[in-house]
Amino acid sequence: MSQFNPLEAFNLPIVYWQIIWAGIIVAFVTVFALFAVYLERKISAYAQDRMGPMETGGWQGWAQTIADALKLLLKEDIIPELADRRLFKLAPYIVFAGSLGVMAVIPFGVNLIGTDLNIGLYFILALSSTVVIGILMAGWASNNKWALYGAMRSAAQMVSYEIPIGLSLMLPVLLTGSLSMIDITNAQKSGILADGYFWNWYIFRVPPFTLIAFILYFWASLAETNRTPFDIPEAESELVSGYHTEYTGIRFAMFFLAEYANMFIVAAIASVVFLGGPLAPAPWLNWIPGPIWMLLKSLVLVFIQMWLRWTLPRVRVDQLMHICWKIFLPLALVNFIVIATLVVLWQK
Amino acid sequence: MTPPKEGLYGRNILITNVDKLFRWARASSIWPQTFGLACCAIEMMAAAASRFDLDRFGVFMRPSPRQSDAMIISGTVTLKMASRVRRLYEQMPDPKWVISMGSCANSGGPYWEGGYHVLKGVDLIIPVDVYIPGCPPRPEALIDGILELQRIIKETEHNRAI
Amino acid sequence: MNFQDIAILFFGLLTILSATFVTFSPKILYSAFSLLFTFFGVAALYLILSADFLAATQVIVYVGGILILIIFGVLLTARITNLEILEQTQQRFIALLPIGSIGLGLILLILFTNWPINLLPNEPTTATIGKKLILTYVIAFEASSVLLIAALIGAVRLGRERNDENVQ
Amino acid sequence: MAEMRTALGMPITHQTKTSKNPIIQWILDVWEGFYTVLVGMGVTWRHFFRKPFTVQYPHEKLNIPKQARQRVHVDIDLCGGCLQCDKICPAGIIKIVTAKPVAGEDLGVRPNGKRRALHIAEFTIDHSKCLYCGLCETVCNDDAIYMIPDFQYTTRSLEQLVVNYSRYSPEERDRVVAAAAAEKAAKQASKPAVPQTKVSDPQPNIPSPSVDSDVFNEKCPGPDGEFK
Repeated sequence: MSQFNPLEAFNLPIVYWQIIWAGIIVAFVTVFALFAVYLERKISAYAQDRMGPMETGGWQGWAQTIADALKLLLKEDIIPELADRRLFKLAPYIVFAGSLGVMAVIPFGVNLIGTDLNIGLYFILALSSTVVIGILMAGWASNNKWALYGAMRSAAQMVSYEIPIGLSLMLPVLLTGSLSMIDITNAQKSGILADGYFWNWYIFRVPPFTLIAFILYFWASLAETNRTPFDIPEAESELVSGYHTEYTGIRFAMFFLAEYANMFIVAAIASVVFLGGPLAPAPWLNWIPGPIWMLLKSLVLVFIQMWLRWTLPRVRVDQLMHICWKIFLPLALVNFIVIATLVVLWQK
Repeated sequence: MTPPKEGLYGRNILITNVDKLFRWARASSIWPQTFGLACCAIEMMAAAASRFDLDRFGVFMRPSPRQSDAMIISGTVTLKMASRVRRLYEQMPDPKWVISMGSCANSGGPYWEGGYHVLKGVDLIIPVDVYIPGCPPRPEALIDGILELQRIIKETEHNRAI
Repeated sequence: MNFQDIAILFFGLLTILSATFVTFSPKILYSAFSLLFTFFGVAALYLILSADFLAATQVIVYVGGILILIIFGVLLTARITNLEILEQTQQRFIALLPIGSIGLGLILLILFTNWPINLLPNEPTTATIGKKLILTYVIAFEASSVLLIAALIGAVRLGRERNDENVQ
Repeated sequence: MAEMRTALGMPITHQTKTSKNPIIQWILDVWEGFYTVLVGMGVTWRHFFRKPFTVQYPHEKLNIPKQARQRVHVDIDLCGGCLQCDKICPAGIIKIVTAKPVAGEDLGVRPNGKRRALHIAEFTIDHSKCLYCGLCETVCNDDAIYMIPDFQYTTRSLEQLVVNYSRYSPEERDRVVAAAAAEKAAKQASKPAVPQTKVSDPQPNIPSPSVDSDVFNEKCPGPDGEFK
């Protein structure tokens, strides 16, 4: 288990550590986005019996997304004449800031976290709701009907899906008795049978219910990140490309970055809350440090997101709302009530 | 007479190397618009699909002209469509390129003489970089055209509007 | 002047300035969007005053819920682009009376309250709030949930598809 | 779903269960939705490990079928200058200029054994307008014009697509054409005037025997409704 505490190791005041961590996170998100776009293109290619990027940079086209990013930075920056200039410029930053802010409370190791807020999970739910404002701003400011439709759909979808997400995330909170991400991680070390094994993770803790909660969270998080099968805000065949139709070059790159950062964030939350985050699946695997487990688990979930994207068709708006309000919400509520009852009985 | 802006600093190691990197980036990620006009568009789709896979060259279709670098004029440009083609071209951010695919886009094709409704070559309204002959061209011919466009981007000293 | 004071000044200024912008902005959409900064400023002030749960609730309820509803309302309103809000007041002297009295009351409150100088240690408040809500203030808590249920039922009743037979 | 499969003669792999109790029906529906997503993911999973279908074009090439019509090619040595291809071309993109040899000039024998009767002073094809119908190939008497499976001739300018297949340079062409015209003029001058009027008199009443060429050379109305 990685018991390395960087604060004690370098004897730094906490503010410096947080500034350094912020820099690390920005760099990580950028590199991750480049990698994830490449991964997505390869996965989409192999799902369709294609090859994906092959030529750029030599072996398997590894430099493809680097070239893409560089090119996007060099493109002309267009602001449409009838757009609302101020809001148009502000929107990508708000979307990106909302995504980045959440990264502050995600633990990469048992001690490797930006800041261990005692309301960690609640903070995540709160901050991720600000992304909607940025999207609405982008959609309105573009002065384009596709962008506005995309923004409205996106907002409606994200606001609806926050409820099943919140309810399913409350299950581990009930079992732990704390909202702090570190506490939730540590509570998954021990529990049933032997300590330190993977069956202590919350996904396996109360067999059917936590598993259902995990699946609900995962599906709802697809809607939260606007990915297929819930990508109706960016539906290429109906709305040109949704709320970022009018964005070019670097501003578009920021939306792209935020989208892939969001993918990582929902995967990271799921892996911390349900899959033990930085914990190894068995005690004899403890020599592999926590951040690697954390990244591995998140990447597997990101892979499943992409796998789903290239499997399923897009749902309609009414189907989307039907799934949220008539299937996910009742399931999540029943789950929540059952677990709450169990916790109360357990404590007595 | 003022010297051209790009000639101000002459050729030096820093500028040329950075310029080379930029040209490599631009040539390696050409994102065309999802924009098809007629039968050539079917071949364009075939080129993007599994058998020929344009994604191997970093070419993948963007739905919005704001996010695309190239425009593949795939098919007959009627006089009615010409204004839209021009408009879509103007909506793309610089630097931008145009690939004219097939006889109709090149010069009006079979309608070059008697067609009362067809634009006699798309280069009458927008600057074309690469002409791909064929009616319609094979997907390989389109890939060939894209490779030619990559060569153009890499050869040009300074691309439009850096 | 330590880090905390700077933060309080910064977020206080942010809150007040953006709130002023909300009031005086000629465009209704700019007002709606600058509410975002007001809410965030208030949340940050809560956070500095070690009310972390309240801060997160402020963001989740006001930004994630109410602000989005306001923006939705604004966006769905027809002919919003060229709407001009009437800025000059009509009946100044009548308006001055309640505003003046409230302002005076607030100023008096600020001046004559004995403010504790020592800030409380940064303690988690979530558990305390939860216990108080469930034990001490359970009636108020339940009453508010009943109110919300009533509002939900009303909304469903209003939004339901109307049959012509049922209307009469 | 099941009815469609039976109608198509496909085996029914999955039968939707139904129940009269709405709550059980709801649970069944949720389960079916979840289960079918898993089935779909299984299909995608199998595709991940399938060998890619892609032909990596610049490095490896597909065999192009023999009858593929990709590019018009002219074997100018075989061409006899009969103008059939020019007359039948629907797009009218073949331009052939022929000239009779002057007296005493021998043009030799073509590779197919026939005598060469004409100078092919110019044989220009505008590939940018070609519609690859293959009619020229069909009508050619000497198999001189045919389609080849070559498609890699992307260019940067339209002028490069206008190809002159003739072996004559522009100067030679002008010389040959001028010589032929001069000889024709000389012949006409030397001939008596009587046979000419004989031929020209009945002409307006007799329809032209070469109907084909007229049909193909007919002009369409231009944009302003006039015949060009």
